[in-house]
Amino acid sequence: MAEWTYAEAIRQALTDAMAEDDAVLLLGEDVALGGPFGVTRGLRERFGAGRVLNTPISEAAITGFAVGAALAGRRPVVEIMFMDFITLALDMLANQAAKLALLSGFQQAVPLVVRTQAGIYHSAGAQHSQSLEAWLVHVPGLAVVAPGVANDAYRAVRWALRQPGPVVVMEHKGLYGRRQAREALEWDPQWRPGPQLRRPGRDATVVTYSAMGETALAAASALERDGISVEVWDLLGLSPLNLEPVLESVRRTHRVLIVHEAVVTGGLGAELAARLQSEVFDDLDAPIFRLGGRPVAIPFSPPLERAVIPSAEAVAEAVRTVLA
Amino acid sequence: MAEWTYAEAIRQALTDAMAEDDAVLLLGEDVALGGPFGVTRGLRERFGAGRVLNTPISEAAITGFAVGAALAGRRPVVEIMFMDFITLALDMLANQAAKLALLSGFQQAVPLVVRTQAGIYHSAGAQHSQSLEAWLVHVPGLAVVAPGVANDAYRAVRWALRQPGPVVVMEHKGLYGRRQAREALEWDPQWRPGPQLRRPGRDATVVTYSAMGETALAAASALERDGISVEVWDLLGLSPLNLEPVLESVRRTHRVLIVHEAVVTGGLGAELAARLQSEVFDDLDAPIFRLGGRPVAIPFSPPLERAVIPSAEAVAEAVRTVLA
Amino acid sequence: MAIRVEDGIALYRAMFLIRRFEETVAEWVRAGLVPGFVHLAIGQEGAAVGVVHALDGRDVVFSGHRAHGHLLARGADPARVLAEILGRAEGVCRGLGGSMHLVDTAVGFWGATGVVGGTIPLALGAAWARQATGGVVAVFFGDGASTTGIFHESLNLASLWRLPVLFCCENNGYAEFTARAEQSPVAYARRFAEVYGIPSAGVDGSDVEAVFEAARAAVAEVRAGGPYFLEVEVARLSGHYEGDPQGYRSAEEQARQWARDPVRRWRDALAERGVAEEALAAVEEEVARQVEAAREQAQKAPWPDLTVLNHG
Amino acid sequence: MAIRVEDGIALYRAMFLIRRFEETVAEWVRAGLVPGFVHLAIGQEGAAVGVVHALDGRDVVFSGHRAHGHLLARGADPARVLAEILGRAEGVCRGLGGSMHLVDTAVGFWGATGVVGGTIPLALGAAWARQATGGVVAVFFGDGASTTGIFHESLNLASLWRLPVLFCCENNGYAEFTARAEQSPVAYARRFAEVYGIPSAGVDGSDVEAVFEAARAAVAEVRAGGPYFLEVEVARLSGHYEGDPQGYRSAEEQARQWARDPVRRWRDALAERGVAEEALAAVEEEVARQVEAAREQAQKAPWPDLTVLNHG
Ligand SMILES: Cc1ncc(C[n+]2csc(CCOP(=O)(O)OP(=O)(O)O)c2C)c(N)n1
Ligand SMILES: Cc1ncc(C[n+]2csc(CCOP(=O)(O)OP(=O)(O)O)c2C)c(N)n1
Ligand SMILES: [Mg+2]
Ligand SMILES: [Mg+2]
Repeated sequence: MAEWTYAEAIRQALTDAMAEDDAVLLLGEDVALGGPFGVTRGLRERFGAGRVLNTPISEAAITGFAVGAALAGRRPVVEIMFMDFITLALDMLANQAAKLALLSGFQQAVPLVVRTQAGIYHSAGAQHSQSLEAWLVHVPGLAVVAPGVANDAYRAVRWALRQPGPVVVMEHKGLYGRRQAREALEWDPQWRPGPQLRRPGRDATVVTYSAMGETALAAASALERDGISVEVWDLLGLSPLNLEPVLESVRRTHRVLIVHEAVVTGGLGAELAARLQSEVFDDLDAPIFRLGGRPVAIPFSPPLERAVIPSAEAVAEAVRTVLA
Repeated sequence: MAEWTYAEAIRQALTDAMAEDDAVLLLGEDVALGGPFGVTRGLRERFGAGRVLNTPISEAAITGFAVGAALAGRRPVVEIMFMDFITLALDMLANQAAKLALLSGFQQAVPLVVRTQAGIYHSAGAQHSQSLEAWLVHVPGLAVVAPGVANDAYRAVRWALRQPGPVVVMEHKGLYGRRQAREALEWDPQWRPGPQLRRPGRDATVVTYSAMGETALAAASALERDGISVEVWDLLGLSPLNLEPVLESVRRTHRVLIVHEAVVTGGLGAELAARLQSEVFDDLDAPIFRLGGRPVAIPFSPPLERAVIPSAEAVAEAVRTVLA
Repeated sequence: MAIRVEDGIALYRAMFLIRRFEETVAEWVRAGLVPGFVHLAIGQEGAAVGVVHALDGRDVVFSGHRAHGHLLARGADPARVLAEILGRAEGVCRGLGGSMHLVDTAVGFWGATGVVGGTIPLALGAAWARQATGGVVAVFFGDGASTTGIFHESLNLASLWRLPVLFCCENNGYAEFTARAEQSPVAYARRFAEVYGIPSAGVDGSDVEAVFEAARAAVAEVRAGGPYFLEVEVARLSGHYEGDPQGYRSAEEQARQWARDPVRRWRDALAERGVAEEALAAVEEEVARQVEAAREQAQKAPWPDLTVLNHG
Repeated sequence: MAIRVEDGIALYRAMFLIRRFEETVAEWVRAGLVPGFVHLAIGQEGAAVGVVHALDGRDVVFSGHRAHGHLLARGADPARVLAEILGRAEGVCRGLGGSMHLVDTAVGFWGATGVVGGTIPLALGAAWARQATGGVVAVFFGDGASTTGIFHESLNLASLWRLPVLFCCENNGYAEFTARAEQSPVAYARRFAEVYGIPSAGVDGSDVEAVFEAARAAVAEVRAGGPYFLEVEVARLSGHYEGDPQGYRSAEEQARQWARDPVRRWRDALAERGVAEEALAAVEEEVARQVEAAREQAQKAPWPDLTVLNHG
């Protein structure tokens, strides 16, 4: 079976959506040239400058522009080059895009997709490495997906482009080059970005998403050698959050570890822990454990950078703690 | 004993700090005229236009200006008129103010105070009513305080103006007119914005902050008539979060309700629940319950506005659920 | 007379409607009936009516926090706008938006906002998407908006992509309680448009005919391709918000401003041009009746039910 | 000769140092030794040196993502800057900042940033706070920054409050891979300053002497009170980031740009003005030795220990 990378999957999803639906357009800084990671490469050539718009460095205005185009029935995909710069677009996202449907008494809809990439990778530094999904999940009216593998990335983008309201697709710069066997491309309208079982297990449930999925799997493999069987769930959809399959898992394992790259305090793991303890209180044999980024600005130096987010070893150790 | 309002307490704290320390300055839209709630009234007359700066509608630039002045050793207090507009200043707050100390290898410090007001009050509408503290708490390097009563507001502002790094003081527009017996004004350098016991109780611990403190107390009074004794804690300091006294309370009551005005999903209540279950897992007799804002843009119409945040009745009902 | 008498009377009717409407809102604010923050267009009717009457059914309008006049000029039902301002279920936004968040897509009014400058880029995207329709997108904002970053980012984009946007700055010399000179050394926001090569004009908002003519010329330029910046110099005859004690400006200044009342000025002009007093009085009476009916309807309108929130 | 020979040689030394430094970084990037995104100043040395040499010890400098040259021109130790770029404990920021976040307060360099436009308002606040010192705050940014909202908000504030800020736009005609014309209809960022009444000038960045003279005049104006906008037109001789394949511009264009190499041009000018070849070669040799020593020191420097994170 053919393989594709995470970046190729996203490019293919954009290509397929643009080919099917004239309303879809892309805009962002350097998207015509593929952007810093080449994700949109070739789309300007294929779909023309009228549908792939290179923009100035104006994150707020281009996001607002996309909101206006969405109000007019288009399906804009605006790229915020680094998730750290979502700060600059947040007024448009949180105060305009997410609210207009309700504020208009549902006269309006904002079918907008924001693509952005997060995460630590090769010392991009404190202003180019953050994972800020917790901010977005706290905004009613915004949906958020964070694919961890290529096939999910394809489906997540296609799904985002069918939603009635704004969706943020949070990619991970460290995943763009990751390969996966390519699944059949048929778009299934029933598909929802719910939790994906990455590895079944018996002793504990690890809940994670985005690039930490790989870290969790590496930890699970290492633990297996010691006879510890860990079940790994990749959330994929962060908002809305469907936890049903995860709850079932916890009802079997009775122990939970949550892992993400974002800073622990106020991170999505807090929401997950709060919900899980509320839903499966009686099934828990140990406190839910959260593992995430240290509460510091992300340092540049490679050994420090590696140290501020969870390693496979740290995940394994946390699993042992949860099992103790 | 004399009374003062929450707004007066903040004004007094600013006055005292400005009188003591020439480095303190205020800036913001219409601060020279007191702002929309009159909080800074009279300060321009007293301290002059050189220390009370009226600014244009440029939330990002004035916050960045304040960061630069702080780097130069001043202690700016920048007012973001409504917390909803913190969206516009978030790049300066999260990517600059909060990070510069670490990024400079601790050559620099940013002793900046941001005052802003949040919350629902008399139908200010979806873009003038939000409580967005969860975003700020997720930013390492930012401190956040959210006083619920006048005396705490005084101390919180004084405390903020002594910190080495940036602090956001989150006020509540519905509290400005609230009166409280005025405590002695001596500034105690040992003081920290930790959890305040508002009402002792036996059967359950309610953890809250800002204007929801009043709602929780109202609920506690109502429950008392049914023989239910509720302990109410007002957090005051949201970041860093010192939960010690709350943990002790939970070890006695075994039951917890968290109440805030912000949207539940991804709200500070998630962090609180996650920490509490982790710290006092064995002491809990029931799942921790979170009560907060509905996941919608805040509607304008008064009956709807009232319905999207917790009422005293809803708090009382939630306590009953936690006790069931 | 530059415009026909019927058109002149239509302009008067539209302005008088806004004035009466806003006076109703002011009266209700004083009576404690209106929730939230309310920013009235009293004194700025010439801008709203002059510009909006230069648009047609293909066109779309956005506005900011001082939007009642723009929406009424566009032809919305005053009863439903009043109902919205009261937060009632019959409001144009079912009571969910309120005074600062008015929308009525049926009359091509795509939204107002409480965040200064917040709708400016939306107008750009809408204009881009609707280029094939020949429609213009007009966006109203105040002089204060010209100190926001989003305003400048938007001017650049509109010029760069030659978008059919009509920027309408209602320059009333104040942002809240602070005069323009304390906010910017640039007295006229249209100076910024000039840098981008966006054609622009300034016009006296107390002369609705001049505004209308200027707006017609502007709209023609936009339809021919590319943005235009029209700055209407108006007098804010009410406070920043209704209830503002206006301690920051003298009674004399406020009185002087009333000489720039566009409604009174246009009435006088029409009379001078031979329109009979009875004709004007008839218009006024008709509008008064319309507003009276709207008041009753709005006040009787039910509160929205909580279930409306689940729609989305 | 407009400037003295010693000064001319000092300018050359400073430019040559930046060039050699950046060539080292480029070499290391190719060898995979440098973490993160690296934006080189090759071709832009005339701007950095010409402007910074017009400042003195009272003054403060801020910069953006392409900051190595500014910091070196300010007199930072090349070994510690290289160490920072490698993420080592001896780096100016102890390895915490990296190429895009350089700070060295000892030489009056208060910060660079990876967010385009991000330091511009910081410069304003610093300038306000330091007014009594007679110091100027200079802030460097690219032409791309002129499309950000924060740039415009900052110009307004600087003009309104007459802040002693020297805005230094290094206009290299590109933001990343996209030419200026595709980003803004306004070719020169100084046009925006003009609207605010901020005095401004444009100068050819390939002529360091011209930059130095323009900057001296600019600094004098700022010290006399109020902001100044200096736009230095430079050629970016490297890619946007080191490793950029530059498929978006032709080999011919790249070759043509080298005619604007400020280092070579100033060397030729000095030779023409009678500076002996040996004197120039001596400077070059000395700088080469300095950079060689810095390389060794930086590469030997230890990695930072995790405990450094707990300092705050
Ligand atoms: C981003 C933002 N900052 C501050 C405010 C508070 N505010 C509401 S109206 C206003 C003044 C606006 O002035 P202008 O744009 O001239 O409009 P006008 O009220 O004069 O019609 C301000 C500062 C806001 N609504 N949005
Ligand atoms: C706010 C923001 N948006 C996007 C980027 C990505 N980016 C980095 S450099 C750059 C181009 C900057 O161009 P310019 O200001 O002209 O500086 P130059 O690189 O030409 O020196 C962009 C878009 C960024 N760093 N910050
Ligand atoms: Mg105004
Ligand atoms: Mg450039």
